[in-house]
Amino acid sequence: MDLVATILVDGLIYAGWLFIVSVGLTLVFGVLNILNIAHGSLYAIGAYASASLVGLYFAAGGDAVPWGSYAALILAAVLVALVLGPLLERGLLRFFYGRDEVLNVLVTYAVFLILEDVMKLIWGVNPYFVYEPYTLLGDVEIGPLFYVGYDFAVIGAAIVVGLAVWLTLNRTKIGKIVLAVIHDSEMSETMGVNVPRIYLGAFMAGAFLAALGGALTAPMISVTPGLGVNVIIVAFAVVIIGGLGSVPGAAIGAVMVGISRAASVHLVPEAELFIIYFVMAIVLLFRPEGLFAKTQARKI
Amino acid sequence: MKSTRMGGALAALTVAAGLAGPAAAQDDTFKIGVITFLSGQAAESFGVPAWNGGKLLVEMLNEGGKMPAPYDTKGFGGLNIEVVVVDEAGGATKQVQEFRNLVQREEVDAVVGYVSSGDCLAIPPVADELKAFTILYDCGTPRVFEDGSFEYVFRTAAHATMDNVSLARYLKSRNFDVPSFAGLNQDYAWGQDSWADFTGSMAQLFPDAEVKTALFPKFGAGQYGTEISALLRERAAVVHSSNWGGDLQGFLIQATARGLHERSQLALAAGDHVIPQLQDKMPDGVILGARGVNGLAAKARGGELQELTDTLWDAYEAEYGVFPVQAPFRMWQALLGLKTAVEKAMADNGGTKPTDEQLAAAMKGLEWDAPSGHIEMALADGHQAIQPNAIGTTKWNAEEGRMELVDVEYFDARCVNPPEGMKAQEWLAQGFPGAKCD
Amino acid sequence: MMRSNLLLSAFGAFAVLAAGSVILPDWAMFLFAMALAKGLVCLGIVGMMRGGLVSFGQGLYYCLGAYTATLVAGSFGVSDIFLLTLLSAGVCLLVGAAFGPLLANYRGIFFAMLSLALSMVLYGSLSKMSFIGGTDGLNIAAPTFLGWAPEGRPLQTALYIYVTALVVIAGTLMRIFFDSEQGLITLATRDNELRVEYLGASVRNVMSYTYVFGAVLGGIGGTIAVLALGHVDPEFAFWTTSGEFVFVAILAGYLSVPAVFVAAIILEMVRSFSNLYFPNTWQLALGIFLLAVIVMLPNGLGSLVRRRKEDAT
Amino acid sequence: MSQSVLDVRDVQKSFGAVTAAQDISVSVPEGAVYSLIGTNGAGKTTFVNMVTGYIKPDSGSITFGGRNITGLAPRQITRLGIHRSFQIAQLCNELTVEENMLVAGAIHASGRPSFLRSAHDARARERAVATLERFRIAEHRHRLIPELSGGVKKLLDIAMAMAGDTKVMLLDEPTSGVAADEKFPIMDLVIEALRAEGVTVIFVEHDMDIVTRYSERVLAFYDGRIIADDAPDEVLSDADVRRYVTGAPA
Repeated sequence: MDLVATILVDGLIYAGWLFIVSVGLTLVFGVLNILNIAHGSLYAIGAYASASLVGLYFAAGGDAVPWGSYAALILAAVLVALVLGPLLERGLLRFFYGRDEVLNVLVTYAVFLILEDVMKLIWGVNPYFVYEPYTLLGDVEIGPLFYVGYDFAVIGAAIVVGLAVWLTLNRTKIGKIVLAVIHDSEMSETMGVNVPRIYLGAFMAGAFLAALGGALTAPMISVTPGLGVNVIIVAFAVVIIGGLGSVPGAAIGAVMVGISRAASVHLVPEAELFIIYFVMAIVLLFRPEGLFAKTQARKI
Repeated sequence: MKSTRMGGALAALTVAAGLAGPAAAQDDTFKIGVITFLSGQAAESFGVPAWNGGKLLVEMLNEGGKMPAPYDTKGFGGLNIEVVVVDEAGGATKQVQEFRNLVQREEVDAVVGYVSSGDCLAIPPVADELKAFTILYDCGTPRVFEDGSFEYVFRTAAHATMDNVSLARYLKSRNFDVPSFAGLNQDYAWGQDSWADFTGSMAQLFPDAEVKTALFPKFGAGQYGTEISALLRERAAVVHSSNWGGDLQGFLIQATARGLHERSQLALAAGDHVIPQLQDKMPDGVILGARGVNGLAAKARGGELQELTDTLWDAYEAEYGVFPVQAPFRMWQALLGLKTAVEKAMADNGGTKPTDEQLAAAMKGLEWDAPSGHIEMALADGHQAIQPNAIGTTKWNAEEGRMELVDVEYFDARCVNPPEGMKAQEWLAQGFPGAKCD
Repeated sequence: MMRSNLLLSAFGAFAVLAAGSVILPDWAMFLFAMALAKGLVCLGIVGMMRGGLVSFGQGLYYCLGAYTATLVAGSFGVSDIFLLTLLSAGVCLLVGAAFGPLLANYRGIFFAMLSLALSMVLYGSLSKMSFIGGTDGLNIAAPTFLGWAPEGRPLQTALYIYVTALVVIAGTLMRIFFDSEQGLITLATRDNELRVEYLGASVRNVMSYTYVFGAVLGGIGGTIAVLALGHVDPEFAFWTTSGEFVFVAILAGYLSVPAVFVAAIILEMVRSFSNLYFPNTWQLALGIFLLAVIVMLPNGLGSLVRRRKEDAT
Repeated sequence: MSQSVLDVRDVQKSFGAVTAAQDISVSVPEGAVYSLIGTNGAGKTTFVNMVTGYIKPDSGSITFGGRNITGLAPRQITRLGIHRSFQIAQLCNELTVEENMLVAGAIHASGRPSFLRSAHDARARERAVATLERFRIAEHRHRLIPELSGGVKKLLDIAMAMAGDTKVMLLDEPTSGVAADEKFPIMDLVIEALRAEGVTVIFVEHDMDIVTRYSERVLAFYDGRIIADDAPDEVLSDADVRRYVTGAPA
């Protein structure tokens, strides 16, 4: 019983993190039809930016109000989105809309390579640490185990992010417009929707979510070069399982991968590396386009 | 015609390739190709500090007289040292290509490099094929000289078996009670081999200890929450990890926040290099090694190597604002070994720049002093070094604001390395025959 | 195009490439050999591109071919390069024939991602198999050529000539395929699957064929690469390896066969020199090069020399 | 009356709540020219799609030359000799007119398409050009598809469908997207070419002048059902047809 509870708690903590890092990827794919490999770089840049910003915050006397460091984390993600979002989308990606999806993957791969070195030029290779926010929330005791309160804050953040994205898409006017663009951008354009602006907005939202993932992760790791490579693979898997472009899909995918991985670590640790591919293979076997894929109409 | 035009393009490329490439080194310079991680995860922990140390040493040698004897002569036997640096990131395929480029295009006189054991396995056959003198300075896998023998390839650092044997011996000699142990290692050859070595050593020294869970999170995973839960539940007396770099730092931050270090004794095979970054976030009482008498353990050792150690230590600290950890020590021992070999070869050949053959002959079975101790090319017919090792326990010195290693145990090279002619795994399985521990 | 012209071009290409064995310095001959071996893999992708699919997982066959050769050489002492090439090609043919019909149901990004997932599964499996070296991989001894066992420069020359011959043969065969009835149907599939189905051809078969060709070429490329390098590791199946193949294919475009190999050589050169001259920012340099190519040559290098309409004349 | 070549019996098809075909039974004699009329959504295209295998009926049977073809894939049905054209011409836009024709030729060349035989060899091209000439579009053969007029695209679409051994041809709105003054010339050309080979023709059409001029028999669709099945004059004067289909005053 206690083992089941542990697996669930561990699985959900991991799922929360997975969801935050993958929801932006699926959103960008849904709207722009671009599978963004540079999502991993944006994650890493978010981590670096938050490490720098939180560092600055404490250097400027933030010790008095340590809670402010959380604001600094989020602010870092906002900054990344504000700077890199327009730069990448307006400056580069918009020239590739309507081109082959796979070609666009290569374009973002090039961006990924470039950003890897740019990060090194800005932040060097030495690690950055920002543990303060990680320990602020104290411990939580569940059965025989201690958890860090921050872990649950990540689950909370994932739920907030998920709800915010879902409500924006389904309950606001702008969201309906975005859904229309996802459905048929040409049609929307003829109906007077400013499609380029929607694209820019969606990409910035995606960049923000990627950076937020990095920013929220930064306190529990050391921020070092090469951070983004591993994230991109798991985020891809989650998004493919859930169905490219589907927000609820990303949530279900994250929970499936999170719980299966936790079960594997506790029960069959040898299989950990495979579990994510295993879940992906099973899902694709029965639902080739992912669990919640948008259906693609055939022409006739 | 498309074929002729593409053919023209091919021909142009061919000619361009023929013309490209700088000229060979002059007779009064000794050109080395250095390969180490400048990007990716290993850059921060190994590649960059190693080359920071290497660059410093090369500058000091080229100036001459900066180092204590016997390293006070200029350059390598009077030859000016010139360096070409290549990034090791990108995999073994790329490294084989770059190696050929260094040797055949850049015409370097020696290659010093390789942190990744995959690269260390891929390079030696090529080095022998090209008859290019090559020093492997860092990588750990014993397979290099156990699976093959090479004429022109030398490894100037002990292989990784030593790290885990030393850990087990430390636990034994300091009378730890180890009814059970568990492990968390990165899921690739390094982590898998380290865990095998550690369990092998423990089976000899603590035959009654129960082996609990062995976790292998993905390399670069970053998130260890689930693994830490599993380790907390297991309540093993000792938790072993050979993680390095960001993976080790992330694991330690998350593990200490959840009190794993209070439930289990942490034993880190290669953990010293994260001390400068973690500082007081590294908990007290962690047992760790530095893959040799490197870093803090070398500084604390004293003895006749103190001057050599201090010279490089102080220069490094002054230049980079941080004390040197294991990686620069291994680079130093490689370069000082190379210097010794070059000068020995020059003494034999009448003072001209040695050929690859002469260098290989000089390097074989060589012994020299480095800040990390006395290095002997004692294994694999004089191609594989053994060196002493040290394990210590962390203790934060709050007054001076720095981490110290206490209860350091120094192990003789022959105590923790297998004897000549015996494979590491056999040596472990047979209970360390021929080990000389004083 | 007339067959005799094609034959003439093939001989010409072989002559130009083979001349490299005399002109090229050692390092460049090796670089060319590797580039040509990888070019074979990319040629397979170009074949699929003609049908409208891009595999992001050709590392699967590159790796499978390399491991097949290494394991056969290691366990049975086979060192003959012809035999090893045949065996790896055969293994990849079987595996490709098994996966081909399955993957042929997918299009666009789904095909790309599924093929990627397959190759990552191989990567993961090999990383776990410590009895065949795990992530560290395995070494393979130098090949022999029908009993002849050269060393040093002759070995490199022999390997280079061998890969050159394979490139010319594979290139010629692929050109014949591209121009054939099946090849034209493939090209039509890229354009309009519905039309092709309603003319009575099976789109799935068309895709399966090109996939299997790609698998075989991937296996041959992997075999030559491992024999040239002397070492294989699971990295052969990693997504970045596959991504590089896709890049070469896109750089080349699907119009011209020789362009594939020119593109492969260019990429190797750019990488090698940027690695040396910008050791700290070579990824940046490579990324900028990639972007520049995609922006300036949207239809690939091949479009410089072979316009669409030329196919018809 | 000659023997029927295509028999559709009691075919039903619904998409969720929408009934697209209800009790459809049709029998088409060999060599006949039938037309299908009805408003948009009446079930004409569904009928064409079911006969050509794009949609599988929920129940009922479709037989062709005595062989049950219900539920076969489009390419299998095509291989048996039932071809079709499309409302929007389905062509390969990156290829020239001649190459499009060569694609059709390659698929229907002797047996399996070859991996070796050039698709562009002299005989194949001769054959392609001959078909193009039959439809009077040979002059456009080196042009790319996007450069062509609507009429030429339609003709090419039909010409490609005629590359095989065609026994039944279903034309889905052959004159839609064609300039008004081109409609009759195109229909003349098409019907003449198809009749010359004894092909059975079924075409979907909105223009009643074309329906009366070219078809022998008319099937009027309404709400998934056939409400009239008779000679053109009879059907067009039928009260239901006037009310639901043509909208002409009663």
